[in-house]
Amino acid sequence: MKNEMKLQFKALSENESFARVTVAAFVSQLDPTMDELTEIKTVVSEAVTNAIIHGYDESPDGIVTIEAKLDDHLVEITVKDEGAGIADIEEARQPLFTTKPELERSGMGFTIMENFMDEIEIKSELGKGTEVRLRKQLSNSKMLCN
Amino acid sequence: MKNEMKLQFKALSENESFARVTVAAFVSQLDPTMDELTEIKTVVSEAVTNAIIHGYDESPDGIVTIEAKLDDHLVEITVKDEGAGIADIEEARQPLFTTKPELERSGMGFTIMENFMDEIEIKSELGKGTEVRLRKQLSNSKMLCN
Amino acid sequence: MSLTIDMELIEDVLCIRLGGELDHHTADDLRRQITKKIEDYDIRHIVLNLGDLSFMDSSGLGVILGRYKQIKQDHGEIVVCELSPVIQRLFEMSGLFKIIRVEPSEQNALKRLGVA
Amino acid sequence: MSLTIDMELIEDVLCIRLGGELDHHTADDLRRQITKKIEDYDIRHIVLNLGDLSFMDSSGLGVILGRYKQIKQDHGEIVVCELSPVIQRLFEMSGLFKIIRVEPSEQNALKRLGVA
Ligand SMILES: Nc1ncnc2c1ncn2[C@@H]1O[C@H](COP(=O)(O)OP(=O)(O)O)[C@@H](O)[C@H]1O
Ligand SMILES: Nc1ncnc2c1ncn2[C@@H]1O[C@H](COP(=O)(O)OP(=O)(O)O)[C@@H](O)[C@H]1O
Repeated sequence: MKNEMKLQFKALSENESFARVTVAAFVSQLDPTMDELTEIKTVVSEAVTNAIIHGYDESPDGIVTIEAKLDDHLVEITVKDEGAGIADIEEARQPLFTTKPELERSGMGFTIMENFMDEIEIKSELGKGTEVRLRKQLSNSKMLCN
Repeated sequence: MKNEMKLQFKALSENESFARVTVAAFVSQLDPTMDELTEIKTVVSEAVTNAIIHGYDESPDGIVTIEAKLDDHLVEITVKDEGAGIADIEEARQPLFTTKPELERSGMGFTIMENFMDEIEIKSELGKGTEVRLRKQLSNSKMLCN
Repeated sequence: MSLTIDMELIEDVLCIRLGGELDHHTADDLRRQITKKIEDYDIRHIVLNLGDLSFMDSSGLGVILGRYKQIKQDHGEIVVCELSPVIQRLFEMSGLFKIIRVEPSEQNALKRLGVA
Repeated sequence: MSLTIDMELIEDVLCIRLGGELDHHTADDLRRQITKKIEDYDIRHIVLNLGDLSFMDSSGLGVILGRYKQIKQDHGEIVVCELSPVIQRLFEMSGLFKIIRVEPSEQNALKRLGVA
Protein backbone atom coordinates (compact mmCIF):
# COMPACT_ATOMS: atom_id res chain seq x y z
CA MET A 1 0.00 0.00 0.00
CA LYS A 2 0.99 3.63 -0.55
CA ASN A 3 0.12 6.32 1.93
CA GLU A 4 1.40 9.72 3.01
CA MET A 5 0.89 12.10 5.89
CA LYS A 6 2.31 15.34 7.20
CA LEU A 7 2.19 16.51 10.80
CA GLN A 8 3.15 19.91 12.20
CA PHE A 9 3.18 20.97 15.82
CA LYS A 10 4.68 23.46 18.25
CA ALA A 11 8.11 22.84 19.72
CA LEU A 12 6.73 21.82 23.13
CA SER A 13 8.16 18.81 24.94
CA GLU A 14 4.58 17.54 25.51
CA ASN A 15 4.47 16.91 21.77
CA GLU A 16 7.35 14.41 21.79
CA SER A 17 5.04 11.67 22.98
CA PHE A 18 2.24 12.90 20.67
CA ALA A 19 4.63 12.71 17.68
CA ARG A 20 5.68 9.13 18.53
CA VAL A 21 2.10 7.95 18.94
CA THR A 22 1.03 9.58 15.66
CA VAL A 23 3.85 8.13 13.56
CA ALA A 24 3.36 4.72 15.20
CA ALA A 25 -0.39 4.79 14.44
CA PHE A 26 0.39 5.63 10.81
CA VAL A 27 3.11 2.98 10.38
CA SER A 28 0.82 0.39 12.04
CA GLN A 29 -1.04 0.25 8.73
CA LEU A 30 1.89 -1.88 7.47
CA ASP A 31 1.56 -4.33 10.34
CA PRO A 32 5.08 -3.97 11.75
CA THR A 33 6.44 -6.15 14.56
CA MET A 34 6.31 -4.72 18.10
CA ASP A 35 10.11 -4.23 18.07
CA GLU A 36 10.02 -2.42 14.72
CA LEU A 37 7.30 -0.13 16.06
CA THR A 38 9.32 0.60 19.21
CA GLU A 39 12.41 1.34 17.10
CA ILE A 40 10.42 3.76 14.95
CA LYS A 41 8.94 5.46 18.02
CA THR A 42 12.45 5.81 19.44
CA VAL A 43 13.97 7.45 16.34
CA VAL A 44 10.99 9.82 16.01
CA SER A 45 11.48 10.76 19.65
CA GLU A 46 15.20 11.40 19.06
CA ALA A 47 14.70 13.56 15.97
CA VAL A 48 11.77 15.53 17.42
CA THR A 49 13.59 16.10 20.73
CA ASN A 50 16.61 17.38 18.77
CA ALA A 51 14.42 19.80 16.80
CA ILE A 52 12.88 21.10 20.03
CA ILE A 53 16.08 21.31 22.14
CA HIS A 54 18.82 22.02 19.61
CA GLY A 55 16.86 23.49 16.71
CA TYR A 56 14.54 25.80 18.65
CA ASP A 57 16.23 25.99 22.08
CA GLU A 58 12.85 24.95 23.52
CA SER A 59 11.06 28.05 22.24
CA PRO A 60 7.43 27.00 21.62
CA ASP A 61 7.09 29.35 18.64
CA GLY A 62 9.10 26.88 16.59
CA ILE A 63 7.18 24.47 14.36
CA VAL A 64 8.34 20.89 13.93
CA THR A 65 7.27 19.13 10.72
CA ILE A 66 7.12 15.35 10.27
CA GLU A 67 6.38 13.73 6.93
CA ALA A 68 5.85 9.99 6.65
CA LYS A 69 5.47 7.87 3.54
CA LEU A 70 4.55 4.22 3.26
CA ASP A 71 5.33 2.43 0.00
CA ASP A 72 4.88 -1.31 0.01
CA HIS A 73 6.75 -2.04 3.20
CA LEU A 74 9.20 0.81 3.09
CA VAL A 75 8.75 3.53 5.70
CA GLU A 76 10.27 6.97 5.11
CA ILE A 77 10.11 9.53 7.89
CA THR A 78 11.36 13.13 7.61
CA VAL A 79 11.69 15.39 10.65
CA LYS A 80 12.31 19.07 9.91
CA ASP A 81 12.82 22.27 11.84
CA GLU A 82 13.57 25.83 10.82
CA GLY A 83 15.84 26.43 13.75
CA ALA A 84 19.54 26.88 14.55
CA GLY A 85 21.01 24.31 12.16
CA ILE A 86 24.10 22.12 12.68
CA ALA A 87 27.59 23.55 12.25
CA ASP A 88 29.38 20.26 11.53
CA ILE A 89 27.20 17.28 10.64
CA GLU A 90 30.06 14.73 10.74
CA GLU A 91 30.95 15.77 14.26
CA ALA A 92 27.28 15.80 15.32
CA ARG A 93 26.91 12.16 14.21
CA GLN A 94 29.71 10.90 16.47
CA PRO A 95 28.47 8.76 19.36
CA LEU A 96 28.42 10.69 22.65
CA PHE A 97 28.96 14.06 20.91
CA THR A 98 26.64 16.72 22.26
CA THR A 99 26.65 20.51 22.34
CA LYS A 100 24.33 20.53 25.37
CA PRO A 101 26.11 18.49 28.09
CA GLU A 102 24.69 20.94 30.66
CA LEU A 103 21.22 19.54 29.83
CA GLU A 104 22.57 16.00 30.38
CA ARG A 105 22.12 15.15 26.71
CA SER A 106 23.81 11.83 26.02
CA GLY A 107 24.98 12.57 22.47
CA MET A 108 23.42 9.26 21.37
CA GLY A 109 20.49 10.58 19.29
CA PHE A 110 22.03 10.23 15.82
CA THR A 111 23.70 6.93 16.74
CA ILE A 112 20.33 5.48 17.76
CA MET A 113 18.71 6.75 14.54
CA GLU A 114 21.50 5.08 12.50
CA ASN A 115 21.18 1.81 14.37
CA PHE A 116 17.39 1.50 14.38
CA MET A 117 16.85 2.57 10.76
CA ASP A 118 18.35 1.35 7.48
CA GLU A 119 19.28 4.78 6.14
CA ILE A 120 19.70 8.30 7.47
CA GLU A 121 20.23 11.54 5.53
CA ILE A 122 20.88 14.79 7.36
CA LYS A 123 20.65 18.20 5.71
CA SER A 124 21.30 21.30 7.72
CA GLU A 125 22.17 24.94 7.29
CA LEU A 126 23.16 27.27 10.12
CA GLY A 127 20.35 29.68 10.91
CA LYS A 128 18.05 27.95 8.43
CA GLY A 129 17.23 24.61 10.02
CA THR A 130 17.71 20.87 9.88
CA GLU A 131 16.06 18.01 8.01
CA VAL A 132 16.60 14.38 8.99
CA ARG A 133 15.32 11.74 6.57
CA LEU A 134 15.06 8.17 7.85
CA ARG A 135 14.21 5.00 5.95
CA LYS A 136 13.40 1.49 7.09
CA GLN A 137 12.24 -1.60 5.24
CA LEU A 138 9.88 -3.57 7.48
CA SER A 139 10.72 -7.25 7.84
CA ASN A 140 7.43 -8.81 6.70
CA SER A 141 7.74 -6.89 3.44
CA LYS A 142 10.86 -8.83 2.57
CA MET A 143 8.94 -12.07 2.88
CA LEU A 144 5.97 -10.85 0.88
CA CYS A 145 7.90 -9.15 -1.91
CA ASN A 146 10.07 -12.04 -3.08
CA MET B 1 -1.97 25.02 28.31
CA LYS B 2 -1.87 26.22 24.70
CA ASN B 3 -0.91 23.88 21.88
CA GLU B 4 -1.49 23.54 18.15
CA MET B 5 -1.05 20.91 15.51
CA LYS B 6 -1.87 20.37 11.86
CA LEU B 7 -2.23 16.98 10.18
CA GLN B 8 -2.59 16.25 6.47
CA PHE B 9 -3.16 12.88 4.84
CA LYS B 10 -4.47 11.21 1.71
CA ALA B 11 -8.19 10.56 1.31
CA LEU B 12 -7.88 6.84 2.04
CA SER B 13 -10.38 5.12 4.31
CA GLU B 14 -7.44 3.54 6.24
CA ASN B 15 -6.68 7.05 7.48
CA GLU B 16 -10.04 7.49 9.24
CA SER B 17 -8.81 5.47 12.19
CA PHE B 18 -5.36 7.12 12.01
CA ALA B 19 -7.01 10.57 12.15
CA ARG B 20 -9.08 9.63 15.21
CA VAL B 21 -6.09 8.22 17.08
CA THR B 22 -3.96 11.27 16.29
CA VAL B 23 -6.53 13.84 17.41
CA ALA B 24 -7.28 11.77 20.52
CA ALA B 25 -3.55 11.57 21.40
CA PHE B 26 -3.30 15.35 21.03
CA VAL B 27 -6.43 16.15 23.05
CA SER B 28 -5.29 13.70 25.76
CA GLN B 29 -2.84 16.41 26.86
CA LEU B 30 -5.87 18.13 28.46
CA ASP B 31 -6.80 15.00 30.42
CA PRO B 32 -10.35 14.60 29.05
CA THR B 33 -12.78 11.99 30.41
CA MET B 34 -13.10 8.71 28.48
CA ASP B 35 -16.53 9.76 27.17
CA GLU B 36 -15.25 13.14 26.01
CA LEU B 37 -12.42 11.42 24.18
CA THR B 38 -14.82 8.98 22.51
CA GLU B 39 -17.08 11.86 21.48
CA ILE B 40 -14.13 13.70 19.94
CA LYS B 41 -12.97 10.55 18.13
CA THR B 42 -16.50 10.11 16.78
CA VAL B 43 -16.84 13.63 15.40
CA VAL B 44 -13.37 13.49 13.83
CA SER B 45 -14.37 10.21 12.21
CA GLU B 46 -17.60 11.77 10.87
CA ALA B 47 -15.92 14.85 9.42
CA VAL B 48 -12.97 12.93 7.93
CA THR B 49 -15.25 10.27 6.43
CA ASN B 50 -17.35 13.04 4.87
CA ALA B 51 -14.25 14.65 3.34
CA ILE B 52 -13.18 11.28 1.89
CA ILE B 53 -16.60 10.09 0.64
CA HIS B 54 -18.47 13.27 -0.22
CA GLY B 55 -15.60 15.72 -0.73
CA TYR B 56 -13.26 13.53 -2.76
CA ASP B 57 -15.55 10.68 -3.88
CA GLU B 58 -12.93 8.33 -2.37
CA SER B 59 -10.18 9.45 -4.75
CA PRO B 60 -6.89 9.02 -2.84
CA ASP B 61 -5.32 12.06 -4.52
CA GLY B 62 -7.41 14.26 -2.26
CA ILE B 63 -5.72 15.66 0.83
CA VAL B 64 -7.61 16.00 4.11
CA THR B 65 -6.36 18.62 6.57
CA ILE B 66 -7.06 18.62 10.29
CA GLU B 67 -6.05 21.46 12.57
CA ALA B 68 -6.42 21.20 16.31
CA LYS B 69 -5.92 23.86 18.95
CA LEU B 70 -5.92 23.50 22.71
CA ASP B 71 -6.39 26.62 24.79
CA ASP B 72 -6.91 26.11 28.49
CA HIS B 73 -9.57 23.43 28.26
CA LEU B 74 -11.14 24.48 24.99
CA VAL B 75 -10.58 22.15 22.05
CA GLU B 76 -11.02 23.48 18.51
CA ILE B 77 -10.83 21.04 15.62
CA THR B 78 -11.04 22.01 11.94
CA VAL B 79 -11.44 19.41 9.20
CA LYS B 80 -10.95 20.67 5.63
CA ASP B 81 -11.04 19.27 2.14
CA GLU B 82 -10.61 20.83 -1.29
CA GLY B 83 -13.25 18.64 -2.86
CA ALA B 84 -16.80 18.86 -4.21
CA GLY B 85 -18.30 21.25 -1.67
CA ILE B 86 -21.87 21.29 -0.32
CA ALA B 87 -24.73 22.73 -2.40
CA ASP B 88 -27.10 23.51 0.48
CA ILE B 89 -25.61 23.52 3.97
CA GLU B 90 -28.96 23.86 5.77
CA GLU B 91 -30.30 20.79 3.99
CA ALA B 92 -27.06 18.84 4.60
CA ARG B 93 -27.40 19.45 8.36
CA GLN B 94 -30.85 17.84 8.57
CA PRO B 95 -30.83 14.52 10.45
CA LEU B 96 -31.03 11.55 8.06
CA PHE B 97 -30.33 13.72 4.98
CA THR B 98 -27.73 12.12 2.71
CA THR B 99 -26.82 12.44 -0.95
CA LYS B 100 -25.29 8.94 -0.94
CA PRO B 101 -28.07 6.56 0.19
CA GLU B 102 -26.66 3.99 -2.28
CA LEU B 103 -23.56 3.78 -0.05
CA GLU B 104 -25.83 3.20 2.96
CA ARG B 105 -24.84 6.52 4.49
CA SER B 106 -27.12 7.26 7.44
CA GLY B 107 -27.26 11.04 7.05
CA MET B 108 -26.38 11.36 10.74
CA GLY B 109 -22.84 12.79 10.47
CA PHE B 110 -23.63 16.46 11.04
CA THR B 111 -26.25 15.63 13.68
CA ILE B 112 -23.65 13.66 15.64
CA MET B 113 -21.11 16.50 15.32
CA GLU B 114 -23.71 18.96 16.63
CA ASN B 115 -24.65 16.74 19.54
CA PHE B 116 -21.16 15.75 20.65
CA MET B 117 -19.58 19.21 20.36
CA ASP B 118 -20.57 22.61 21.75
CA GLU B 119 -20.29 24.50 18.48
CA ILE B 120 -20.09 23.72 14.78
CA GLU B 121 -19.36 26.08 11.86
CA ILE B 122 -19.56 24.82 8.29
CA LYS B 123 -18.10 26.73 5.34
CA SER B 124 -18.39 25.28 1.88
CA GLU B 125 -18.18 26.30 -1.74
CA LEU B 126 -19.15 24.06 -4.66
CA GLY B 127 -16.07 22.85 -6.49
CA LYS B 128 -13.79 24.48 -3.91
CA GLY B 129 -14.21 22.39 -0.78
CA THR B 130 -15.57 22.24 2.74
CA GLU B 131 -14.33 23.34 6.15
CA VAL B 132 -15.97 22.12 9.36
CA ARG B 133 -14.92 23.84 12.59
CA LEU B 134 -15.85 22.16 15.86
CA ARG B 135 -15.44 23.44 19.41
CA LYS B 136 -15.80 21.77 22.76
CA GLN B 137 -15.08 22.91 26.30
CA LEU B 138 -13.82 19.96 28.34
CA SER B 139 -15.59 19.42 31.62
CA ASN B 140 -12.64 19.52 34.01
CA SER B 141 -11.77 22.95 32.63
CA LYS B 142 -14.98 24.38 34.01
CA MET B 143 -13.99 23.24 37.46
CA LEU B 144 -10.45 24.58 37.22
CA CYS B 145 -11.29 27.93 35.64
CA ASN B 146 -13.80 29.25 38.16
CA MET C 1 -7.13 -1.90 15.25
CA SER C 2 -9.74 -3.17 12.84
CA LEU C 3 -13.11 -4.91 13.10
CA THR C 4 -13.59 -8.49 14.27
CA ILE C 5 -16.77 -10.25 13.21
CA ASP C 6 -18.03 -13.43 14.84
CA MET C 7 -21.28 -14.91 13.48
CA GLU C 8 -23.33 -17.78 14.85
CA LEU C 9 -26.57 -19.18 13.47
CA ILE C 10 -29.08 -20.08 16.22
CA GLU C 11 -32.16 -21.56 14.51
CA ASP C 12 -33.42 -18.68 12.30
CA VAL C 13 -31.48 -16.02 14.23
CA LEU C 14 -28.09 -14.74 13.06
CA CYS C 15 -26.13 -13.69 16.14
CA ILE C 16 -23.33 -11.27 15.25
CA ARG C 17 -20.67 -10.32 17.78
CA LEU C 18 -18.53 -7.33 16.83
CA GLY C 19 -15.19 -6.29 18.31
CA GLY C 20 -12.76 -3.45 17.56
CA GLU C 21 -13.70 -0.48 15.40
CA LEU C 22 -16.72 -0.09 13.14
CA ASP C 23 -16.30 2.86 10.79
CA HIS C 24 -16.61 3.58 7.06
CA HIS C 25 -13.36 1.66 6.40
CA THR C 26 -14.50 -1.54 8.12
CA ALA C 27 -18.25 -1.26 7.35
CA ASP C 28 -17.94 -2.67 3.80
CA ASP C 29 -16.59 -5.98 4.97
CA LEU C 30 -19.32 -6.30 7.62
CA ARG C 31 -22.04 -5.47 5.09
CA ARG C 32 -20.70 -8.11 2.68
CA GLN C 33 -20.37 -10.81 5.31
CA ILE C 34 -23.87 -10.33 6.74
CA THR C 35 -25.47 -10.07 3.31
CA LYS C 36 -23.84 -13.34 2.24
CA LYS C 37 -25.14 -15.13 5.36
CA ILE C 38 -28.66 -13.82 4.75
CA GLU C 39 -28.50 -15.04 1.13
CA ASP C 40 -27.00 -18.44 1.98
CA TYR C 41 -29.05 -19.38 5.03
CA ASP C 42 -32.64 -19.22 6.15
CA ILE C 43 -32.26 -16.22 8.43
CA ARG C 44 -35.19 -14.32 9.87
CA HIS C 45 -33.85 -12.19 12.74
CA ILE C 46 -30.52 -10.64 13.68
CA VAL C 47 -28.98 -10.14 17.11
CA LEU C 48 -26.13 -7.66 17.13
CA ASN C 49 -23.84 -7.80 20.17
CA LEU C 50 -21.80 -4.58 20.28
CA GLY C 51 -20.21 -5.30 23.67
CA ASP C 52 -16.63 -5.58 22.37
CA LEU C 53 -16.78 -2.59 20.02
CA SER C 54 -14.26 0.04 21.08
CA PHE C 55 -15.51 2.48 18.45
CA MET C 56 -18.52 3.03 16.21
CA ASP C 57 -19.64 6.03 14.15
CA SER C 58 -22.55 6.80 11.81
CA SER C 59 -21.22 4.34 9.22
CA GLY C 60 -22.23 1.65 11.71
CA LEU C 61 -25.75 3.08 11.92
CA GLY C 62 -25.88 2.92 8.10
CA VAL C 63 -24.93 -0.77 7.97
CA ILE C 64 -27.46 -1.66 10.66
CA LEU C 65 -30.25 0.28 8.95
CA GLY C 66 -29.33 -1.38 5.65
CA ARG C 67 -29.58 -4.88 7.13
CA TYR C 68 -32.88 -3.95 8.77
CA LYS C 69 -34.27 -3.10 5.33
CA GLN C 70 -32.93 -6.43 4.05
CA ILE C 71 -34.75 -8.58 6.61
CA LYS C 72 -37.92 -6.59 7.28
CA GLN C 73 -39.54 -7.84 4.04
CA ASP C 74 -39.80 -11.25 5.71
CA HIS C 75 -40.98 -9.59 8.94
CA GLY C 76 -37.57 -10.09 10.52
CA GLU C 77 -36.30 -7.99 13.42
CA ILE C 78 -32.94 -6.66 14.60
CA VAL C 79 -32.16 -6.64 18.32
CA VAL C 80 -28.99 -4.89 19.49
CA CYS C 81 -27.35 -5.50 22.86
CA GLU C 82 -24.47 -4.42 25.12
CA LEU C 83 -24.34 -0.81 23.93
CA SER C 84 -21.76 1.52 25.47
CA PRO C 85 -23.16 4.88 26.65
CA VAL C 86 -21.74 6.77 23.65
CA ILE C 87 -23.03 4.19 21.13
CA GLN C 88 -26.41 4.27 22.91
CA ARG C 89 -26.53 8.02 22.24
CA LEU C 90 -25.79 7.48 18.53
CA PHE C 91 -28.83 5.20 18.32
CA GLU C 92 -30.98 7.68 20.23
CA MET C 93 -30.03 10.63 18.00
CA SER C 94 -30.79 8.69 14.85
CA GLY C 95 -34.22 7.50 15.99
CA LEU C 96 -33.14 3.94 15.16
CA PHE C 97 -34.71 2.66 18.40
CA LYS C 98 -38.10 3.16 16.75
CA ILE C 99 -37.41 0.19 14.49
CA ILE C 100 -34.58 -1.65 16.23
CA ARG C 101 -34.98 -3.12 19.69
CA VAL C 102 -32.33 -2.92 22.39
CA GLU C 103 -31.62 -5.43 25.16
CA PRO C 104 -28.97 -5.30 27.88
CA SER C 105 -27.45 -8.74 27.14
CA GLU C 106 -27.17 -11.25 24.29
CA GLN C 107 -29.11 -13.73 26.41
CA ASN C 108 -32.02 -11.30 26.74
CA ALA C 109 -31.91 -10.56 23.02
CA LEU C 110 -32.03 -14.25 22.07
CA LYS C 111 -34.85 -14.83 24.56
CA ARG C 112 -36.84 -11.99 23.08
CA LEU C 113 -36.60 -13.69 19.68
CA GLY C 114 -37.62 -17.02 21.21
CA VAL C 115 -34.37 -18.95 20.63
CA ALA C 116 -32.97 -19.01 24.19
CA MET D 1 0.94 8.28 29.21
CA SER D 2 3.61 9.82 31.40
CA LEU D 3 6.30 8.58 33.75
CA THR D 4 5.60 6.96 37.12
CA ILE D 5 8.40 6.99 39.68
CA ASP D 6 8.44 4.75 42.74
CA MET D 7 11.43 5.08 45.09
CA GLU D 8 12.36 2.95 48.08
CA LEU D 9 15.38 3.28 50.34
CA ILE D 10 16.92 -0.08 51.30
CA GLU D 11 19.84 0.61 53.66
CA ASP D 12 22.22 2.72 51.53
CA VAL D 13 20.63 1.66 48.22
CA LEU D 14 18.00 3.78 46.48
CA CYS D 15 15.75 1.42 44.54
CA ILE D 16 13.90 3.27 41.74
CA ARG D 17 11.06 1.59 39.83
CA LEU D 18 10.00 3.37 36.65
CA GLY D 19 6.78 2.89 34.67
CA GLY D 20 5.37 4.54 31.55
CA GLU D 21 7.47 6.68 29.24
CA LEU D 22 10.90 8.16 29.91
CA ASP D 23 11.74 10.85 27.36
CA HIS D 24 13.03 14.44 27.35
CA HIS D 25 9.63 15.67 28.59
CA THR D 26 9.53 13.38 31.64
CA ALA D 27 13.31 13.21 32.31
CA ASP D 28 13.45 16.54 34.17
CA ASP D 29 11.10 15.40 36.88
CA LEU D 30 13.02 12.14 37.34
CA ARG D 31 16.32 13.99 37.55
CA ARG D 32 14.94 16.36 40.17
CA GLN D 33 13.38 13.62 42.30
CA ILE D 34 16.49 11.40 42.35
CA THR D 35 18.82 14.33 43.01
CA LYS D 36 16.69 15.42 45.97
CA LYS D 37 16.79 11.91 47.47
CA ILE D 38 20.58 11.73 47.06
CA GLU D 39 20.93 15.11 48.77
CA ASP D 40 18.49 14.31 51.61
CA TYR D 41 19.52 10.74 52.47
CA ASP D 42 22.69 8.77 52.89
CA ILE D 43 22.60 7.01 49.56
CA ARG D 44 25.52 5.08 48.12
CA HIS D 45 24.15 2.91 45.30
CA ILE D 46 21.18 3.02 42.93
CA VAL D 47 19.09 0.16 41.57
CA LEU D 48 17.02 1.12 38.55
CA ASN D 49 14.15 -1.23 37.71
CA LEU D 50 13.00 -0.48 34.15
CA GLY D 51 10.56 -3.42 33.93
CA ASP D 52 7.42 -1.30 33.64
CA LEU D 53 8.83 1.25 31.19
CA SER D 54 6.89 1.15 27.94
CA PHE D 55 9.24 3.63 26.28
CA MET D 56 12.72 5.09 26.78
CA ASP D 57 14.97 7.11 24.47
CA SER D 58 18.43 8.71 24.76
CA SER D 59 17.10 11.28 27.25
CA GLY D 60 16.85 8.32 29.65
CA LEU D 61 20.49 7.40 29.01
CA GLY D 62 21.39 11.02 29.81
CA VAL D 63 19.61 10.99 33.18
CA ILE D 64 21.18 7.67 34.14
CA LEU D 65 24.68 8.81 33.16
CA GLY D 66 24.12 12.04 35.08
CA ARG D 67 23.15 10.16 38.26
CA TYR D 68 26.15 7.86 37.82
CA LYS D 69 28.42 10.91 37.85
CA GLN D 70 26.63 12.13 40.98
CA ILE D 71 27.23 8.97 43.02
CA LYS D 72 30.57 7.73 41.69
CA GLN D 73 32.49 10.31 43.77
CA ASP D 74 31.55 8.26 46.83
CA HIS D 75 32.35 5.01 44.96
CA GLY D 76 28.67 4.30 44.44
CA GLU D 77 27.36 2.08 41.66
CA ILE D 78 24.26 1.93 39.47
CA VAL D 79 22.71 -1.45 38.68
CA VAL D 80 19.89 -1.57 36.11
CA CYS D 81 17.46 -4.47 35.79
CA GLU D 82 14.52 -5.80 33.78
CA LEU D 83 15.55 -4.23 30.48
CA SER D 84 13.35 -4.80 27.41
CA PRO D 85 15.25 -5.92 24.28
CA VAL D 86 15.04 -2.47 22.66
CA ILE D 87 16.17 -0.65 25.83
CA GLN D 88 18.97 -3.22 26.19
CA ARG D 89 20.19 -2.19 22.73
CA LEU D 90 20.16 1.50 23.71
CA PHE D 91 22.50 0.70 26.58
CA GLU D 92 24.75 -1.43 24.34
CA MET D 93 25.08 1.27 21.67
CA SER D 94 25.99 3.91 24.22
CA GLY D 95 28.69 1.81 25.91
CA LEU D 96 26.95 2.51 29.24
CA PHE D 97 27.40 -1.13 30.28
CA LYS D 98 31.11 -0.37 30.80
CA ILE D 99 30.21 1.65 33.87
CA ILE D 100 26.69 0.50 34.74
CA ARG D 101 25.95 -3.10 35.65
CA VAL D 102 22.90 -4.98 34.47
CA GLU D 103 20.99 -7.76 36.27
CA PRO D 104 17.90 -9.68 35.14
CA SER D 105 15.79 -8.95 38.24
CA GLU D 106 15.54 -6.42 41.06
CA GLN D 107 16.28 -9.22 43.53
CA ASN D 108 19.56 -10.01 41.76
CA ALA D 109 20.46 -6.33 41.62
CA LEU D 110 19.86 -5.84 45.35
CA LYS D 111 21.84 -9.00 46.12
CA ARG D 112 24.74 -7.78 44.04
CA LEU D 113 24.83 -4.63 46.18
CA GLY D 114 24.65 -6.70 49.37
CA VAL D 115 21.22 -5.54 50.62
CA ALA D 116 19.13 -8.63 49.79
N1 LIG E 1 17.65 19.59 14.84
C1 LIG E 1 18.86 20.01 15.23
N2 LIG E 1 19.16 21.34 15.18
C2 LIG E 1 20.36 21.79 15.58
N3 LIG E 1 21.36 20.99 16.04
C3 LIG E 1 21.12 19.66 16.12
C4 LIG E 1 19.87 19.12 15.71
N4 LIG E 1 19.93 17.77 15.87
C5 LIG E 1 21.16 17.51 16.36
N5 LIG E 1 21.89 18.63 16.50
C6 LIG E 1 23.29 18.74 16.98
O1 LIG E 1 23.88 17.44 16.92
C7 LIG E 1 24.35 17.06 18.22
C8 LIG E 1 24.24 15.55 18.39
O2 LIG E 1 22.89 15.17 18.38
P1 LIG E 1 22.45 13.80 19.07
O3 LIG E 1 23.34 12.71 18.55
O4 LIG E 1 21.00 13.63 18.86
O5 LIG E 1 22.79 13.99 20.60
P2 LIG E 1 22.11 14.92 21.75
O6 LIG E 1 20.74 15.30 21.33
O7 LIG E 1 22.12 14.05 22.95
O8 LIG E 1 22.99 16.11 21.89
C9 LIG E 1 23.52 17.87 19.17
O9 LIG E 1 24.18 18.02 20.43
C10 LIG E 1 23.36 19.19 18.42
O10 LIG E 1 24.52 20.00 18.55
N1 LIG F 1 -16.91 17.31 3.14
C1 LIG F 1 -18.04 17.28 2.39
N2 LIG F 1 -17.98 17.53 1.07
C2 LIG F 1 -19.10 17.51 0.30
N3 LIG F 1 -20.33 17.23 0.78
C3 LIG F 1 -20.45 16.96 2.10
C4 LIG F 1 -19.33 16.96 2.97
N4 LIG F 1 -19.76 16.66 4.21
C5 LIG F 1 -21.08 16.49 4.12
N5 LIG F 1 -21.52 16.67 2.86
C6 LIG F 1 -22.92 16.56 2.37
O1 LIG F 1 -23.79 16.65 3.50
C7 LIG F 1 -24.62 15.47 3.55
C8 LIG F 1 -24.92 15.11 4.98
O2 LIG F 1 -23.74 14.75 5.65
P1 LIG F 1 -23.83 13.83 6.96
O3 LIG F 1 -24.82 14.43 7.90
O4 LIG F 1 -22.45 13.64 7.48
O5 LIG F 1 -24.42 12.44 6.45
P2 LIG F 1 -23.81 11.29 5.52
O6 LIG F 1 -22.31 11.39 5.53
O7 LIG F 1 -24.27 10.03 6.16
O8 LIG F 1 -24.37 11.50 4.14
C9 LIG F 1 -23.85 14.41 2.79
O9 LIG F 1 -24.68 13.40 2.30
C10 LIG F 1 -23.20 15.25 1.69
O10 LIG F 1 -24.10 15.50 0.64
